Amino acid sequence: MTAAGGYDVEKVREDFPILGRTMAGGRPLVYLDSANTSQKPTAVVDAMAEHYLRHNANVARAMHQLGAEATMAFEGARDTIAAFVNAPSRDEIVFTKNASEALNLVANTFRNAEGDLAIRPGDEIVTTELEHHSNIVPWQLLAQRTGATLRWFGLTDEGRLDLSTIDELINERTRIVTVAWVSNMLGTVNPLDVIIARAHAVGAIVVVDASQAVPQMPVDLTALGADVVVFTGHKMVGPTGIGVLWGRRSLLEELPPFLGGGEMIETVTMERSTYAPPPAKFEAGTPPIVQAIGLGAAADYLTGLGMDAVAAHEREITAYALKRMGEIDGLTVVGPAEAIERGGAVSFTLDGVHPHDISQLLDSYGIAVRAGHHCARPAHQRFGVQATTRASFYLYTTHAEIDALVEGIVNTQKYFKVV
Amino acid sequence: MTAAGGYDVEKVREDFPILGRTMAGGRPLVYLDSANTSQKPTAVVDAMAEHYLRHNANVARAMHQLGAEATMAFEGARDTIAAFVNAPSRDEIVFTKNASEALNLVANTFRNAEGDLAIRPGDEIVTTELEHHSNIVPWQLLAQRTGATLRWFGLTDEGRLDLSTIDELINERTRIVTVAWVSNMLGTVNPLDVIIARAHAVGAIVVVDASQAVPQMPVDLTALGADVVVFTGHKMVGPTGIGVLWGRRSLLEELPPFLGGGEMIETVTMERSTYAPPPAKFEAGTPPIVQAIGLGAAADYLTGLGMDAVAAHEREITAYALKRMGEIDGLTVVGPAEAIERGGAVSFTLDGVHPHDISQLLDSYGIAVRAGHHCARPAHQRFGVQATTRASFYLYTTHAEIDALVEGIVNTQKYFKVV
Amino acid sequence: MNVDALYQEIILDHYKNPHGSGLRDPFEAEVHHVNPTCGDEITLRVHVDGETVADVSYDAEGCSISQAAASVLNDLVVGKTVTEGFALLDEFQSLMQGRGQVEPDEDVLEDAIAFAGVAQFPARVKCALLPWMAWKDATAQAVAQETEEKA
Amino acid sequence: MNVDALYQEIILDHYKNPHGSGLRDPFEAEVHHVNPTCGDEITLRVHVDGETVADVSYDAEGCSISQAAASVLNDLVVGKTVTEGFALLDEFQSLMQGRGQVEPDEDVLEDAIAFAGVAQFPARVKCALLPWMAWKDATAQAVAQETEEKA
Ligand SMILES: Cc1ncc(COP(=O)(O)O)c(C=O)c1O
Ligand SMILES: Cc1ncc(COP(=O)(O)O)c(C=O)c1O
Repeated sequence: MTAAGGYDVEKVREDFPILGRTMAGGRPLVYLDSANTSQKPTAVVDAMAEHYLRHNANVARAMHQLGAEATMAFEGARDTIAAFVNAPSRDEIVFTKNASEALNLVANTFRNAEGDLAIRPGDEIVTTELEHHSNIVPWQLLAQRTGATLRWFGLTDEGRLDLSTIDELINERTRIVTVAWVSNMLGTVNPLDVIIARAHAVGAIVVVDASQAVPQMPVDLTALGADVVVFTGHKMVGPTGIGVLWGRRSLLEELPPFLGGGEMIETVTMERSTYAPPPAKFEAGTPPIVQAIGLGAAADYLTGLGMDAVAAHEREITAYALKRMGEIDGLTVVGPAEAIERGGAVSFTLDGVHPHDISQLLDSYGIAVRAGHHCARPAHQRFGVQATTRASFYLYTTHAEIDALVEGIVNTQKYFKVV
Repeated sequence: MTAAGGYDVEKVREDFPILGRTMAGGRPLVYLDSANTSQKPTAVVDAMAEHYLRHNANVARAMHQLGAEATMAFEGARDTIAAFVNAPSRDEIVFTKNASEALNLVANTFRNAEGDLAIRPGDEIVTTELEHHSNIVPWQLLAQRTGATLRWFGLTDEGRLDLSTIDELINERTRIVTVAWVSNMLGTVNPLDVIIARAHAVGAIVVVDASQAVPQMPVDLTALGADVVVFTGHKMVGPTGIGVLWGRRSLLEELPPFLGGGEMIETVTMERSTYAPPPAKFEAGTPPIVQAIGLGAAADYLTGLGMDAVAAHEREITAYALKRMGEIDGLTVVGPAEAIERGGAVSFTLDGVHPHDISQLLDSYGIAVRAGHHCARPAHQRFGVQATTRASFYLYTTHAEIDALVEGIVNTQKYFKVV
Repeated sequence: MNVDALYQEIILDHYKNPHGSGLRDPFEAEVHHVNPTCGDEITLRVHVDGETVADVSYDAEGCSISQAAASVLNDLVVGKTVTEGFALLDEFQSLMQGRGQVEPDEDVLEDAIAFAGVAQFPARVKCALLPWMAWKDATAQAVAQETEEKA
Repeated sequence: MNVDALYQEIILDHYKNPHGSGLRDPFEAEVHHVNPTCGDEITLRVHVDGETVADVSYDAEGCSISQAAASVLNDLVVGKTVTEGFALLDEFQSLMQGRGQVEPDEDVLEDAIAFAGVAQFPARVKCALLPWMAWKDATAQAVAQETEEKA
């Protein structure tokens, strides 16, 4: 079976041994939880194992041959990631432990910024109601701690940003606008161009949470024109323990350091310290060396498939899922019902069955989905639901898996006697 | 060859494939840079690869079978680490990305603490002159940002803490005392009991940087009685991308959150959020899941050898190294010259040859050591040197490797014509 | 791991027809507990009269397991003494944390024995315990308050 | 990776007898540069007279490579015009970053051709560039200052 974009999904699945697993009751695994974390191809896992067993050393600090090998691999991964998202400069790529840390890094450094960048009472920070908690809580903390005001875009009934008030919401008091590129719950792809244009018109900094975007679509940060973009390794066939912060160089230079210590310094005396230029300035301590190398291998893997092909597959499989799920009585998709400006996460409710019970039943059929608020409780509140069940797809998802999901949902309804 | 403590070093070396590597010029690798980062046994690397390829899922959030497997493995690692250092409770173990983040977590949460824990102008924070930058810079930032004063223990000529002024240095104004258990540069093992007793007598919190201690010696946190202890995975045969913060539960409960988002919450609305109890409170975002599992495997590996045996080997090999290095004319050890209350890092200078040039020459013989300030620039300043060369040993280091080092140093002297 | 062990008929019955649900007066303590992982919530009130748990009223949003657990809790502890209630909590908790190895005592736990199957599903144990933990918290507060008032 | 390629006789000679070391007056700009990885430091002064680099004086602590680089820098740029100096910097920098593939021009780089071997040791390239980067920084400042004074 060949995806619209041109790779053979069945062949690709062979790169992911876990997809061949048999679960309890002899059921083959149907993994539909990739928005939570993606599976990893052997190439990524092998690259890390090989590094640990053959080339392991600390980076930057070590000048011996192993140190040079490790540094070359680590800094090479930075080059790979910069190229993967077409960052203006590889020195604008900061490795963090995940996307959450990257977002907190920005909020936290603004909290400690002085001069022009300082956040003061009366300043406004704008986010949206569809954000992941990791793009809400850091800004709440920043607002609390600086006296600034947190404001947000509401959502339309279809699950899109309500842009009708954009000119009021983003105004001369606005210092930072932060928004997800793709929602992890609703699947919505947000119109970044409009938001960035307005934010820059009033002189605000734009932070983009691309955690669900970078895995799914070709990304060109140079073209995008945001000020900060973050994403996370484990959702893009990479390892856990690594995230990426891209920041415009001038901003990274101006912001104060985040974590202190290790290699982020220029010189240290007991009285005072000066700091290295970015990206080192924001990478205190021994970085996630091998995780960066794994992430580089993940980017290479994705590039091998072609991000256009990955995006085409995602679109196609999501459209099929929305169509098939739409046929189930009592099922309501929360979020855009059409595969237009939409990522591959489909959250839904089912009349008469609680999301946990749905996911439990599906799990008994070997189908892994997520139930709960998906770290997007405000978006759930907006739609008057406490929880949803979410099926999310990725480059290895097949039509047969969607069919299994639909059959599983129907069987769940029978089990709980709601049809 | 059997170590004093009872394991067979040659057999143990077979667990570390990298130790069999041949470097440039056909030289066998002599890895004497373990205080920088340790090598990894196959068991640790395999545990992580196996998890990625067979059990990978996100933790806590996922309720399906893979999620349960991943959560069990991750939380099992927390149990393993708690047991490894005999923590009073497994819920006091917070996973961070490295030791540096753990130290910054403490400094940063104190910076934002309110009420009793708030740091105010006039308050004092005490550190020492032998700390790693990661245990200096966070406290400088805290002091700058709160108006507190940073003070420090000086060093004796032998490289031990000068405790003569302890009663003045740690006084009623002292809020936090932070100290390395074992110095990564001088090798000094600090008398924590004396410091903890005095700090607690004045009501100060004690933070211990155990980054060089936990890899080398049996550690009993319940017996130690500090308030916070941090260490790092990659120095204890574990992976990069993971560190550990142990904190007394009451303190972790009182401190405000550090990073916001993901699973650190209890409930989130756009207006405000409440936070989960520790350890979750301090683990925002997807944690370093597989790195924690790898660290658990590392602790199991060390327990298999026996930490008493590891410590005995370290003592014995360090004593041998100090003796042999003492025979070299023009070589000066910076730090305690005897293997008493001393870890396995030996920093030295050589008359007439700069440390970089020493390490370069040694590298050409296949011997990996570190040259520079080892992230302990103040300690170097104290001894009037800008840099040193450091050889550091671990559970797999052999007498033959020490002999190779000594021969390498002598040949370096010949090369640079200083003897 | 057979889901039928989890979704016993008794549990589904309590889920469909929860006993004692709704918030009522009088009460000495009200608590709000959340399962942060999944978002299940319960607001629970306890009315203690002398030694007796006179009422447990609640408003719960959540899955079948947490809802049924609230209903069974109400059945079991209302009318018992506080001490008996805590003993039941202990009994229920050890059943839940027994990973399916603990044999429940029907004379003590009545309908709650149907939760034996939940113990085989570690991710769901929290669901079953949510109302019980809320009850524990509220009852402790109610008792503390009473003791204070006496003093 | 033969260390002999790195430690050329010329380099060791400059290391033992550095040319023009010590800080001198007059100067228009003084900078302090550090290699954070290893701690090598240099304080460097530039005296520009009209178009000419009249003096480069320095106090450097560091390894043979960084010390010798400062000495060779002094030899090369003192007496040249600022423009010629920057051209030499370019030439030296591309030699250093050439990973051993660039053939140095002895007529231009004189003793600095001995650094060709350094290019094969990526970790040491920073050592060789430390004084040059300091010189670049200081000269840019000195020139900027001169331009300002004129304006
Ligand atoms: C004593 C000490 N503290 C802290 C650290 C920092 O550890 P990490 O780089 O893993 O954050 C190190 C190691 O570099 C160390 O030796
Ligand atoms: C949109 C979005 N933002 C942020 C995050 C946080 O990523 P991480 O958990 O890797 O920090 C996620 C994933 O959980 C996400 O989906």
